[in-house]
Amino acid sequence: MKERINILISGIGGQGIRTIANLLSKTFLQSGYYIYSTFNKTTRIIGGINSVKISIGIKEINYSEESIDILISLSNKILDRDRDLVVEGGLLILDGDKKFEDGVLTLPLEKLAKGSGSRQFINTVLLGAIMGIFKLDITSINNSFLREFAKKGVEVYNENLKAAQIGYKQTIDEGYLEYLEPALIENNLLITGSDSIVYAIVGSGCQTLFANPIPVARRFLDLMNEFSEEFPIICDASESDASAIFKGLGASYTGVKSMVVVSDSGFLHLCDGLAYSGMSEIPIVVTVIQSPGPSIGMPTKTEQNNLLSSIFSGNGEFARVIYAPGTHQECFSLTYKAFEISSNYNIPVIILLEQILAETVKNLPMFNLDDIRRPRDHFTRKQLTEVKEYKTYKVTNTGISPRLFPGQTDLPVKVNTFEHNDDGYISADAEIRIKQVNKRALKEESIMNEFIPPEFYGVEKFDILFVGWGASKNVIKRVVDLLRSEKKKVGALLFTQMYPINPKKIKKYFRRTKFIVNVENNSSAQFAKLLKMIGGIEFNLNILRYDGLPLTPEYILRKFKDAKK
Amino acid sequence: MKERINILISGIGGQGIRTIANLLSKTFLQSGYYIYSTFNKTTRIIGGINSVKISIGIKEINYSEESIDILISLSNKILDRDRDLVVEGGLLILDGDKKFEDGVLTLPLEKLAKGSGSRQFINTVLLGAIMGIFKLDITSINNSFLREFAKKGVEVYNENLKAAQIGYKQTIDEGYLEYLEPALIENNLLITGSDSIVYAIVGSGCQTLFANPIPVARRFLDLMNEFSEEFPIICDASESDASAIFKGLGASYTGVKSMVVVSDSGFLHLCDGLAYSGMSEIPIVVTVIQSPGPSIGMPTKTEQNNLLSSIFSGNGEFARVIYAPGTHQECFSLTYKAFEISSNYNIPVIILLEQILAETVKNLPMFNLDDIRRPRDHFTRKQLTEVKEYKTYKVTNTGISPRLFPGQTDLPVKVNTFEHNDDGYISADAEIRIKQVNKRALKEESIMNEFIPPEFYGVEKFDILFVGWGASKNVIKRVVDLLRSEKKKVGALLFTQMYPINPKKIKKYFRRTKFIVNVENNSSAQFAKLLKMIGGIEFNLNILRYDGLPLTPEYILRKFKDAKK
Amino acid sequence: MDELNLNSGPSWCGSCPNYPFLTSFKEAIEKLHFFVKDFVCVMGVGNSAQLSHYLDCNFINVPPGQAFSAATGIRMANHDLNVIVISGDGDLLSTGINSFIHSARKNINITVLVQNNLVLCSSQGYPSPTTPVEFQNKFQNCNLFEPVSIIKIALASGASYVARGAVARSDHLEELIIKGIKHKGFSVIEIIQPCSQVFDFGTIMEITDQFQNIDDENSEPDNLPKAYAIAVDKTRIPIGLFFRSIQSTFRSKFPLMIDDSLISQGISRKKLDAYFQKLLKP
Amino acid sequence: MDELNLNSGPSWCGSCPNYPFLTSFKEAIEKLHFFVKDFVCVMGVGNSAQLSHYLDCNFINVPPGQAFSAATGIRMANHDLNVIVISGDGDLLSTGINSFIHSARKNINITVLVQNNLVLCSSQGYPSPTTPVEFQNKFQNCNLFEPVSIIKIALASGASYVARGAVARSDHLEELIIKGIKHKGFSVIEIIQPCSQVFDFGTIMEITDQFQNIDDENSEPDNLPKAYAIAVDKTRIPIGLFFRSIQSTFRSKFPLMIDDSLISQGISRKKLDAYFQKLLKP
Ligand SMILES: Cc1ncc(C[n+]2csc(CCOP(=O)(O)OP(=O)(O)O)c2C)c(N)n1
Ligand SMILES: Cc1ncc(C[n+]2csc(CCOP(=O)(O)OP(=O)(O)O)c2C)c(N)n1
Ligand code: SF4
Ligand code: SF4
Ligand SMILES: [Mg+2]
Ligand SMILES: [Mg+2]
Repeated sequence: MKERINILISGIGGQGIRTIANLLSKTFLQSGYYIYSTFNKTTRIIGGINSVKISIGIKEINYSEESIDILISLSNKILDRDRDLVVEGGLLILDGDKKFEDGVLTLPLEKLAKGSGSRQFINTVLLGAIMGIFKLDITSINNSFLREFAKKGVEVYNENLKAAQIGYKQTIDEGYLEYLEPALIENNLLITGSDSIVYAIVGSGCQTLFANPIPVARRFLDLMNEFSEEFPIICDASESDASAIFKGLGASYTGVKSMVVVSDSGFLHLCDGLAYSGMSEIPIVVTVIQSPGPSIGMPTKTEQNNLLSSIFSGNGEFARVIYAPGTHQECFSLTYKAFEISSNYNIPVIILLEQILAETVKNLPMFNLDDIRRPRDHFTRKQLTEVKEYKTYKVTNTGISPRLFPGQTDLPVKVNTFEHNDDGYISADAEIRIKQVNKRALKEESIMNEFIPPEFYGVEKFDILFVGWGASKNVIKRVVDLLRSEKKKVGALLFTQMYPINPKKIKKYFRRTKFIVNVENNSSAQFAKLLKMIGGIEFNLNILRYDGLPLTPEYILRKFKDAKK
Repeated sequence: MKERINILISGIGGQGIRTIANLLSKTFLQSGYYIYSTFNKTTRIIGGINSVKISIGIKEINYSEESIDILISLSNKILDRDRDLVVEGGLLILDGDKKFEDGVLTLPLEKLAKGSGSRQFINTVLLGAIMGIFKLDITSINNSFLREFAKKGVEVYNENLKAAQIGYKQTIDEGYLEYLEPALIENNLLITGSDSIVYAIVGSGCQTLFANPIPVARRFLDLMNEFSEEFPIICDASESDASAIFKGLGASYTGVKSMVVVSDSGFLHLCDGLAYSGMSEIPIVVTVIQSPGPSIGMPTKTEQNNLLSSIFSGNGEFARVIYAPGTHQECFSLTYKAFEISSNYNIPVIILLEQILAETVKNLPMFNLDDIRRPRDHFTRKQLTEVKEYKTYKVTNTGISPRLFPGQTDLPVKVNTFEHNDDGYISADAEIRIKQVNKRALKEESIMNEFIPPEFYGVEKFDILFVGWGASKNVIKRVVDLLRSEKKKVGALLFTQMYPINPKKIKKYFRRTKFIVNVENNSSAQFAKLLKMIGGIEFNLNILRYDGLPLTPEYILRKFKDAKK
Repeated sequence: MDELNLNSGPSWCGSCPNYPFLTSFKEAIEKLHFFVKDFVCVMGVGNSAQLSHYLDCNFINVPPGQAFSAATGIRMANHDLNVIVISGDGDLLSTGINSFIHSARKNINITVLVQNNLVLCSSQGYPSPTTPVEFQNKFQNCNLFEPVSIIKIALASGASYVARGAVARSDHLEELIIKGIKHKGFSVIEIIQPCSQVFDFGTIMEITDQFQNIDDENSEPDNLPKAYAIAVDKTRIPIGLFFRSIQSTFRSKFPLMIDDSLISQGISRKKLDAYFQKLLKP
Repeated sequence: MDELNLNSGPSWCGSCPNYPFLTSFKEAIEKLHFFVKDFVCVMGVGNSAQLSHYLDCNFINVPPGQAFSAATGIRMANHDLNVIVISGDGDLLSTGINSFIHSARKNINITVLVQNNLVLCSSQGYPSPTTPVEFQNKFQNCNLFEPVSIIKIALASGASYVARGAVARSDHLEELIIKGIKHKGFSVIEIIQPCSQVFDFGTIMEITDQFQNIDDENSEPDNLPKAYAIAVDKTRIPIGLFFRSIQSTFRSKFPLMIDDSLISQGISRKKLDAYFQKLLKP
């Protein structure tokens, strides 16, 4: 029996495929299925051809597949590429007189919509029809429709319900597809990677979010704005990426935690702030959403291309930590880790997100706030009442200078973008310089001990090792599973802490491995370069993808098998 | 006999040590000596304690030494550190009643100055006194004084001449120092590394210079402004570093060559432009002047700390070339090379300059314009009259798409920051993306063939290899000489092309070397990291300096001998 | 005009005000009798940047906020090109405002057309710095801030031609564009064209009803205080020429560039050789 | 006041106008009865940034142009702190002008003191965007551009308190600073203090002679057109309050922040738990 069904809905921007995708996902979730849904946009403007792929399953779904079980076109335009991906026994749904032939199901969607009152109901009719195909309970949509259409009034709600029912009747009695028994999961949310990060932001006690309102940051701004209605939070649509990080640094100087979100070349406008964080030792957490570059590139697509630039951008030398979450769950856990490390060490921490993970919708149990260790202030309440002297850049044996906040005591807090003495005053003295550089460098040593080792997946005694990072985690795991089913001895090493990497903690995996494969969603094998720099590791094969689309198990396997030929 | 004499003059900003240093250097040059003169500033503002060290010699001088032969303080304040560096038989000159005892010569500078009309003449009196010590011809200053004081009138000129003569008389009859026979060089200029670059800029036919008027870019702006009085050149003091590079890119789009100058964290504001140059394939040449970071750091000091950030900054992946000149002559030759490579390949090229080289004054024979190959346009005149169709991003087998300029023909030139098709129109298509990425990447292969190999210096059969880059070139050569004089088998490999590095061209030096020493003016051994990434090279010792001062032979030897103990 | 043609599929909503803008723009270019050789369009990133889809002329798309710098560089290097910046309200009022101010003050002879759709279209209709207070609410809880006036900023920057047009007044707009391009100096034309997705028909009509042509009352538009007085008047939306003055342009300050452009001159090797030799003279 | 003390050796010329500025500033702080707890100084890079050398209070030096953003972030997070930006003419009119405009429009309650020495002191006296035309000549051959007016930009940005003072009028300056800091909203005070190295004594006296106090003629300074009219008047250098208006500040738009600041509230774990649970409800 099938474990998952992949539905691809394509349409022209403005036809509301995002709305229908949302409603469908919610409905399937309520009916107890696992959900995994990704968008493929060519443009953010209402107008271009966009598509959404919703996978529903009876087990957790963690990655996108290329194959399509149900292909639906709202514009009746089907790309050849998509048609070729429809599996044996799959279904193609188009608008037209009702007919079912050679796997193509035409339904009078527009006609029925007009019959329900307006062409606009076409989405709802389709939703009903899909529910019918899956034999879901049509009444289960009542609640979600209520929420969706509440603002528009009871009439709109009723009309939509009716339209859904009309669609439902078209398909409920026929068995177009193999039946998929729901898993009956409960208490799950449908969230994107971005959502996970926002929950962790708020969970960590962070009270400010600054972002230039770029398209991919919309979700961060919108969700954080919702929180700000009930919590003391400021969510600022900043006038530029540079202003976003310096506002964040200003807030952080006062002791309020801060998150900054940027994407593509917007990252370049942050680097001044990163270097400043390095010098001033004001902590900051930044989420960088990657899309294909250079420059503006393809802002609606995905890539893993800011690894080396995240590590090395900024003038001069300073400690930083970089995480690249691989799953929705890790978006949550690495974000609160980011706040912890950033606050403890007074450094900038980057969450290197990929567009695909930022926007993919998935079901997940609600996060548990108890998992979060909220970072502590460096001075306890008691210490605050006792402290008599304060030096912002006090030289200590950990390199960490405890942070006091302006207004917290009677002692002034002095912070500088110039090199400074321990008091925070500008200095160009050679000896003071050496002390402060050494102090800052000292932090790097302790940070190295907090390295989160990569996850190993596969057989202990492997011949072939796949190495990957970030959002390709589950895709590579799937590849390992598939190759193991072919009796290959395969393992995978999946990184989420990208910098610094502790070479001692990874050496053992590479020592006697016969064939090491690097898998990256970029064109220059950035991670392979990094591992060579850090651990002298040489790869036998690079599997790279840089056409704007995410890695898939099929893509990796094809490239792997081509190379092994 | 001594080959060089090092004179250190210190004073408070505003006391005019820069003027006296200039006059002294010119006078010594005219008398036939070699000159090498460096400033050590703590602040750019008139007020902080600054010093200048002028070395004069009978052979070419290429590096700074720590030892001092003559130490002069205009404020009568001597730093202990400086005093300790005065050699046996050296001279310390202070203001006071005339006396010579234990190597300390006090001269009534202020009194004599006042006698000449004003306290302000103190510099000129001192100049005369130094000329007396070296037994230079006092009339040789007539010309330089004429130029220096021309604007202020003949009276000022005469008064200064008189003051110099008064100083001269104080010392001409005594033999305070060992005599240094001049070399009698002729037709030499006194120039800084910055000056060399500006001469090469203009020599290459570049007609625009854009720079935020940061202190270290002043010399670029001032000199280029001088050229603009006689040549069709626009020298723009830009409102920000970002605007500087985008103005440069605008000019370059029209076919006019362009140079942008930045320093310290200003580099971070360029990266958007670098990435844009990568995507748009509009060439640009950038000079980055390095000073200690992160952030503003110590803007008056020197460091080699933007190597990795120059290579990896920018979102996404694109070709670039990075040169780090090691001498004044290389400032010239690598700058015209930069224009050649940039124009031929339509890429950004970075000249990674160090503050110490940017500002050190040295004598040099005038440059020969015949050395310069001015880059050619991609279309010949004849082709221009014939071209019927133009695609900005035409896919070719070199990856280079020939450049046409707007207005040059009837064909439009379309350029984009988004990924694009070969016409220049925005595209998010996966296949087009792959073609354009591959096209751009192809350029990197040919560029690799133009790699300028490092200079080797020392014995062919060496046991110990020093590796260095940029402005430490001559310092390291001196270290090699000194160690060879101790019968050590030492060689040095001195890089000027920092990226890309062709691993094949450097392998042989590392193959059987017993002890490899990396020497850098930074705290994290950036070049060692790069060489490990590129060639798997491991170093036995890192000699690093990061107190804002330049590397010296003495410093390197001390660290080397400490480590070998 | 043939040179300006639709290149690829549409990327704007069918009812987007960019279409009438494009028509007015093309008409203006046609009436100016420009050939491909004669002009360059400089665009940033945003909905307006997608305009390049529809243009078959010299164009350059640059990252957000950098259009003014790029345009300035182009014009400095080759003043035989008419340089037209097509920017959005969001693009103008971001990072690029710095260069906008400085190019205005230097009176660089370029023309800036600001497609003010009162939102960040490309950020799915997020409020821009020009979104009227009553519509910001839709997106951002309770952060309701006074919109920035592009006209006021342009006047304060020293732009020598400052006008406002509207796609709903196409003939007038066309005329403003033509005059702006012909103006010798830095010219700015704000174009009111509310996004038809974010604002409903009624709202757009309401805005249109407030348009008031000022060309008669401001018939001698070289009076800066008057221009400001009109600009701060909130009882209406003034349309027309706020300010124009004939001032020396950037180029006029460079004796060597008054006639021939940089690119047409180049640097003479011979002259440079002589100059270098001269430097050696003591 | 004891809290503000000379820290390290002097870094300004002996005759630098920064010294009288510092005196006025300290007097103002003293008269406001501020303790260390009560205020933060935010500075960029430049001569004015060296001011931190002379301060023993909360301060933060940031890279060029970023002072307005940093100040905004500080104020958003902790509105119990009075936030005072001390900027230079060059610093203000560079990258940072974008944030200046946006913080002004949002009426963030901070005070901006612009030390306008009419040059870039820290670039060894290079002309700044405010250098009068007749002095630019000294440095840049023939690129003589109209200076930018900080007052005009401040007015156009929507600042709710706009004034100009001069170190040569110290009592008046002090008063303007005190009022500016007390003003509830975004306040800007341009301070004319020509660099004593670049401008000779005669020039400085000439400038001083042109000062004219506008406080009487503009006694009800809530009239924007009038403020502009005074600002564009080139027959004199108006000194005093150009504009002031009582508008709702940034904070007043956030019901949850009207009383207590972000930092004093924090995010209640319990409340958040409840909120998370609520999200699960279908
Ligand atoms: C580096 C970078 N900065 C910012 C953005 C986001 N961005 C692109 S265009 C734009 C706003 C454009 O607004 P406007 O100029 O009004 O154009 P519109 O789309 O409304 O026509 C923004 C915020 C981005 N994608 N990349
Ligand atoms: C990243 C960077 N950008 C720019 C500069 C140069 N810079 C520093 S301060 C400054 C101008 C400051 O001028 P102003 O604000 O008028 O201050 P002043 O020194 O005149 O008091 C400039 C151009 C720099 N050092 N680093
Ligand atoms: S959203 Fe508005 S501005 Fe954007 S394309 Fe559609 S109508 Fe035009
Ligand atoms: S140069 Fe001018 S502004 Fe700078 S410290 Fe000296 S007097 Fe002050
Ligand atoms: Mg807009
Ligand atoms: Mg200044």
